Amino acid sequence: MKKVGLLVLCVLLACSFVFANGQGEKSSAAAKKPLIGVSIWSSTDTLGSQCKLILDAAAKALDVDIMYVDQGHISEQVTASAETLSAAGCDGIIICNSASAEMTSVINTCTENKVYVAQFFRAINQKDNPNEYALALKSPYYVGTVHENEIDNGKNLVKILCDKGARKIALEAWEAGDATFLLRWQGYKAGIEAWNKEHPNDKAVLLDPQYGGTTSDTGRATAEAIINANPDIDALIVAGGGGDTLVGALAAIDSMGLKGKIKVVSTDFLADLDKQLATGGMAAESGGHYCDPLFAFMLVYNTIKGNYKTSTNSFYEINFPYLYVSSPEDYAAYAKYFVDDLPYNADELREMATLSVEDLTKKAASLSIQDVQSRRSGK
Amino acid sequence: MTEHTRNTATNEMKVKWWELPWLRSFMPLFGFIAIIVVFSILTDGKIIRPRNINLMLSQVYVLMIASMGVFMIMTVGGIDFSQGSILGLSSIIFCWVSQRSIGLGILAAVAAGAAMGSFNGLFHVKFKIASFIVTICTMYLFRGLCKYITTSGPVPASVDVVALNQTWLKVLLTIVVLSIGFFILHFTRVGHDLHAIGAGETAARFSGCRPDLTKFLVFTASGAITGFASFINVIKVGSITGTAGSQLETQILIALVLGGMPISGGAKSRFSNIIIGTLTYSVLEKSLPMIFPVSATQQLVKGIVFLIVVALTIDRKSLRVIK
Amino acid sequence: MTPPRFALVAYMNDAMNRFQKNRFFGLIVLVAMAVLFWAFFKILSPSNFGTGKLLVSYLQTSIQYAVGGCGLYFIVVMGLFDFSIGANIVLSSLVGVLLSRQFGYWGLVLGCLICGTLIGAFNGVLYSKLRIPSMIVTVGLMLVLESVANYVVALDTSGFPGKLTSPNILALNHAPWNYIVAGLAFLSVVFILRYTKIGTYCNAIGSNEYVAKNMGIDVEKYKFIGFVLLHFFVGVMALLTVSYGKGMQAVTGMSSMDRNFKPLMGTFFGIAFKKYGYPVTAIVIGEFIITMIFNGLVSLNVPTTINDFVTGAVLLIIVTLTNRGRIGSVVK
Amino acid sequence: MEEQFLRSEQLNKYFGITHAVKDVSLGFHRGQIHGLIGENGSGKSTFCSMLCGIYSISSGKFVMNENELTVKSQVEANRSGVSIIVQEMGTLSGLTVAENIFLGEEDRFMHGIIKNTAEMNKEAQRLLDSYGFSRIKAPVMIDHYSFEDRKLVEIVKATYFNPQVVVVDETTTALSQEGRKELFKVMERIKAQGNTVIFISHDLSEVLEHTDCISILRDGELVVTVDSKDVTVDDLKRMMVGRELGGRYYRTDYGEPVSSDPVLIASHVSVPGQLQDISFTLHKGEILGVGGLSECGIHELGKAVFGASYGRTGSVTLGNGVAITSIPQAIKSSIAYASKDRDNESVVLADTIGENICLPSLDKLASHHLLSRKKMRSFAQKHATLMSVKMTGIDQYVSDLSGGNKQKVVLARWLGRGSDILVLDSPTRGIDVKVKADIYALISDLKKQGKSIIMISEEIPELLGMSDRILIMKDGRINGEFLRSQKLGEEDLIAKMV
Repeated sequence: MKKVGLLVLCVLLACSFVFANGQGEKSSAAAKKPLIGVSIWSSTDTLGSQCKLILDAAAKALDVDIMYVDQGHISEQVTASAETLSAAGCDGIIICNSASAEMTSVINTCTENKVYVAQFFRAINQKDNPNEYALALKSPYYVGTVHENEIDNGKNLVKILCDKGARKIALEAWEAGDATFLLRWQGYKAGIEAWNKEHPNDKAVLLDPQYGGTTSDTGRATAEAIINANPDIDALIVAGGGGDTLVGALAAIDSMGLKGKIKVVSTDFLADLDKQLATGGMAAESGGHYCDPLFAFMLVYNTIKGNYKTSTNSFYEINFPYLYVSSPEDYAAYAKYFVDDLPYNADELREMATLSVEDLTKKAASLSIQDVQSRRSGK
Repeated sequence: MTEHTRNTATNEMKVKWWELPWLRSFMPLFGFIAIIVVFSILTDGKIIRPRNINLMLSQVYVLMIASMGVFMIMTVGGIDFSQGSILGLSSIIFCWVSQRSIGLGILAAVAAGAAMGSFNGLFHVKFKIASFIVTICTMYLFRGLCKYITTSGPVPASVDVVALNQTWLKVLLTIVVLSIGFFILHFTRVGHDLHAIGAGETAARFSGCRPDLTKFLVFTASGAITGFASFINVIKVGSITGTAGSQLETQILIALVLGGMPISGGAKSRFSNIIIGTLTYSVLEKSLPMIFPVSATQQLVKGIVFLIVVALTIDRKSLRVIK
Repeated sequence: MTPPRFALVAYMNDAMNRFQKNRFFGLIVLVAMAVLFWAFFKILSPSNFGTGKLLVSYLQTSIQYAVGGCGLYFIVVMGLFDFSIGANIVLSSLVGVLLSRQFGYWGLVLGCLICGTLIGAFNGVLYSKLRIPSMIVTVGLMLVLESVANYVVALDTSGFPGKLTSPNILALNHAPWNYIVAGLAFLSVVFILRYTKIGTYCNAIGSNEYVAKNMGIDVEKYKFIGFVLLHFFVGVMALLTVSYGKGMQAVTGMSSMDRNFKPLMGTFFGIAFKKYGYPVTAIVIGEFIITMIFNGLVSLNVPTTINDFVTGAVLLIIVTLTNRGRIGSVVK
Repeated sequence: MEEQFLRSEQLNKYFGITHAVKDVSLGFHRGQIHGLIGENGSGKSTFCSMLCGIYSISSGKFVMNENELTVKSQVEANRSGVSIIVQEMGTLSGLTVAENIFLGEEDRFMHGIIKNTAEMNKEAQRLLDSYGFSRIKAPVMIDHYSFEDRKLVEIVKATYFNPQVVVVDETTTALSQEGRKELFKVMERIKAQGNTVIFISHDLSEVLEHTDCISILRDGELVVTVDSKDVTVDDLKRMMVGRELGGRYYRTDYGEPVSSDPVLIASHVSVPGQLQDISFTLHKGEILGVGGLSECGIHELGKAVFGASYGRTGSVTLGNGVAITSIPQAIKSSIAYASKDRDNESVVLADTIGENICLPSLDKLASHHLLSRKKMRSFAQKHATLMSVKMTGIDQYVSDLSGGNKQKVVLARWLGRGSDILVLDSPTRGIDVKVKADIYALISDLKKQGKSIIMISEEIPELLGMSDRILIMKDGRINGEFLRSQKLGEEDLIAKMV
């Protein structure tokens, strides 16, 4: 009886081992190759899987071993992931934490175990978290951070909306208290203020955020609730959440027949964005930031290689630009170079690995659809 | 009918060699050792490298301490799904109070935990609602508070808290808590009451135990213990977001079961279940990523290993009806 | 010796005793609760809550969870539980989405339902063969299924992993089709509970497993059937959920657990009102109430973060008022 | 008179060592109501349980219509035309009345997989009406009906398919007057249909009035079968008793004075639905027997004294005036209680002998709240051996022990506690002669040590043999009090019970 069941299980286990060795054979010969660990909220959702794509490409190009730990942005699991990766013998870690305070533990762990660490999508704010900031400066193993200027991003999106005539703007976020969201929120508010200063007799309002989680069905439920409660909104900002929240929100607007009436902007690129833009489902979108971890990866890689020096009184900070897409044409181009293909091919990645920090920073700043276009057309 | 139940019970009592009690009680240990061995081989020794021991154990402290509370609850035959939320909420309390004084913070956290635990206990005991249902409701209740409080951003703890994030301290605290627990469960009547109540509540009542009171206190105590664990959680994390402590309850359940804890509680539950279980769990947790670079695979293996270990080590004799 | 109770509870008590033989008593209570919550929020925010149109949209949101709740009823009534339904929702809907790329509607519908049912059978077999308590075995299976879902989504070569993109298979995400599917599901649950042995036997097993055995009921078999049914309806729920949200993402790290509890709440309603003979109605109304609370809070512009709190509280109160053990009875 | 269509041949049943039914060969005729009487434990219920496949047969067989009757479960019994209305609750909550009636028999309403519930309800209602229970509605959940109505539903369930034999086992004790009337109507109907009712009851006049013939069992043996019209209640009583008191192991002393200082006073004790205004006094060194029929409240009396009843009113106080309100306090005041329901209320089945023995004494074993394993083990070992419990060791689980040894564990724990007032409910129930003797010896021994004992028992000889004073209860009240004397006979007690 129960032996049958056991047998089934054992077979399953065997399979999974075989399967794992299928794509795990790199780790078997981990002797000389550097090993870089990625601590990410999820390597499977829309944004996460894109990050994984580009990182895997880079790892392949530079012949580096790479391993992932999903921490779901749960604080204790974020800190634990750093320990797991150090224990696994990583030479460097790139991490996307949820709250800045976690970095204290992360940086300490890495310092103790002589593992280099860089943040992506996140930065420690000097004002809000002075201690963490100081620690980051002090630690020779904290390489640096790659992040977007979330506040500007927020401002821009609001500006786009207001220009398109939106005056009552609802806000749907994913998880309460998430560091990135809080920054973007500041941005939105700043944007509104700016607009109201310029147009005192034509003010715009921003509603308090509601939280739709990171799945599309909760995203839709929340969006519907928002619209039901405020039938008169003419714009909705979906702050992020990996893309699925946005998918849900659009579904809601769709099924309520408000497509085009409610302008939607967001900061996660949708797979079918072109359609949405064409049909007026989306007003504008910022994103393309899935290359952000790539630069964090490069920082850590070069530091391991010894090309970059880390010091006890500074760290590298790379600002990563958002790409803005507000028309199907834009998106067509974006899709060509960012969806169907990766913005950097193997050679470019290898070449990128040889750049100095300054050039790398420039490289990051210069990333844009046109930039890729030129590179491709150059060849 | 009673006659029937007894017959069926005795029919199940065919003693096979692997059903021998002394062997049974060691099964989880064997499981643990087996896992250690297998994974040391698979990770070519990474996990037993002295440098790593510290890292391997980094996650275990909170889990182990919190598990002790749930261990008591499960011994009396209950179950608690609100642990994660309790941890989250009392962590927040700690963060707030720690701004004033860390000592007070700890007390506050423990008090908060106790309050939440007693809330569970009250509904379970007074209104005779299955602990399973009560704690799922309170899981939502407390989690809701957590999220609400952290709406405008994570709750930071006082800056000196993170300085306490020392391994020796965590180890010390864990040992202290565990030994207190061990002491109480083994050298006072509490342990015996818990076993008796879990094994046969009515009979225990007729032997002078106070099942209702005891259960209530157990829930309260478990809450308080988790409240204390929140202190260790915070010194590790530094600030608390709405998701703090999520899934702790499931981790505890998995850990205890891996440790050989009979889900139906009773006399066969041993203190060692806590230690072996939590250790096994964190070894799994830590070593799988070393072998499998992809998180999905890690989890697949985790799930199957869990099922195999349980299927091999679980004591079916103690459960007449398998629910 | 009798445990002290709130006056309200005591009141509910004799109220029940008085009407208990009235077959519509339970229904009355349910509707009364719904109206109560509706009135509460309506008063607080008259303009933007609870108009007919909005109520419909609340219902639309709630039905998917209600379907899952109905499925869960089969298991919970027998005293078992299943943690893997969230994982099953993810996996089944991904399979459905994948197949829908080739076979359109057929792929989607059959994909979800068949996959769901197969998983149910798998759970059932493991449960009965390994003889591990359902609560434990399904936690393990939850881990397994979650990760399998990730492999499935990896097979999705189109640019839109796990998304329903082509607009011609989205009919299920709005009226009337979602209502039709859900309605069919409800009807079939009612049918199974009323017009087949299964319903009777599930209740019998839940009431007293030994008596049931003695009455010649093959307990093992019906537990297995229970699992299969549960996951069949979870398949339906997956179908509705993925259509509703136009997509599904594979997850890791037990995140699918969250999906277990929304349906479970409905099931609690069902169990609580079991003795009045129409659990399904109770489940549907229960889920509706929960959704209504959620929307009510938003309409009051309360951050939805408090939602979990309110839901938990309401649920606890309702459970407290409806199902309590007798004095001296042993409750685990 | 036509031949016996159902008979048992040399039927035997053993529970462990207990020989519950001894070579019973008994025949039943069609179209009769056949009474079956005897004291508690005389084997009548066991006999019927074997007939209905609830217990397995140790040796011998039942023959029905000239071919052997081999049934493993109640359903099979029903299929072969034998059904039983049991003492304890046989209906399942969470099901409708109709579902309860046809549980296990749904097939007759199945069309393919579809169960025609409407038809089922209609059929059920038809049956209920035909029995005259129209106030019970078939589609309603059984939970909504009182214990009594559920009993009636059970009657319908047991008889609607007009089985050839219906066993009515002590059902009347659970029913009110109207309920009984209904039941007797049903029995008459079955008889009229040419089928047979086996009617077990303690209410002799009731039996006499409603049966055609009566078989009397005593100590598992068939005494005689008589025609009801030829006998009187007194005859029956005589035939039920007429056994030499098993003097070989009871007390032999008579007329020894019992000290008059009270150790326990119960005054106006009532428990809703169980006890009504019970008052008595227990003296030092006294064995107070409490007797009556199973349902008459004697068992609740023990719980009430031990502070275990829910909703008890009135007072139970020690000689020194301390009032007993809760179990722990009762134990502190050195009261001990051994329940009739040994497995659920006396021993913690799923725990070890050692733990079981130490449990009530933990506070005594602890020195400033600290327990030492060694001390506990030696304590348990000591008392287990004192009671000569047959065991592999004190770590053995109680669930593996025989009834007698379980009882010894129970006594060991209380003697270990050093209790002065022992409430022993059916101390020798389901226990073999050997251990029985030990327990009686122990009881008299305790008496000599000046301990006071309340011995609740359904076995009259035991009461007569052991008690200094006997209280007989009926319907929750004390219905008679007897002092110890040789002249006292079973019939005197039975007269007060029924």
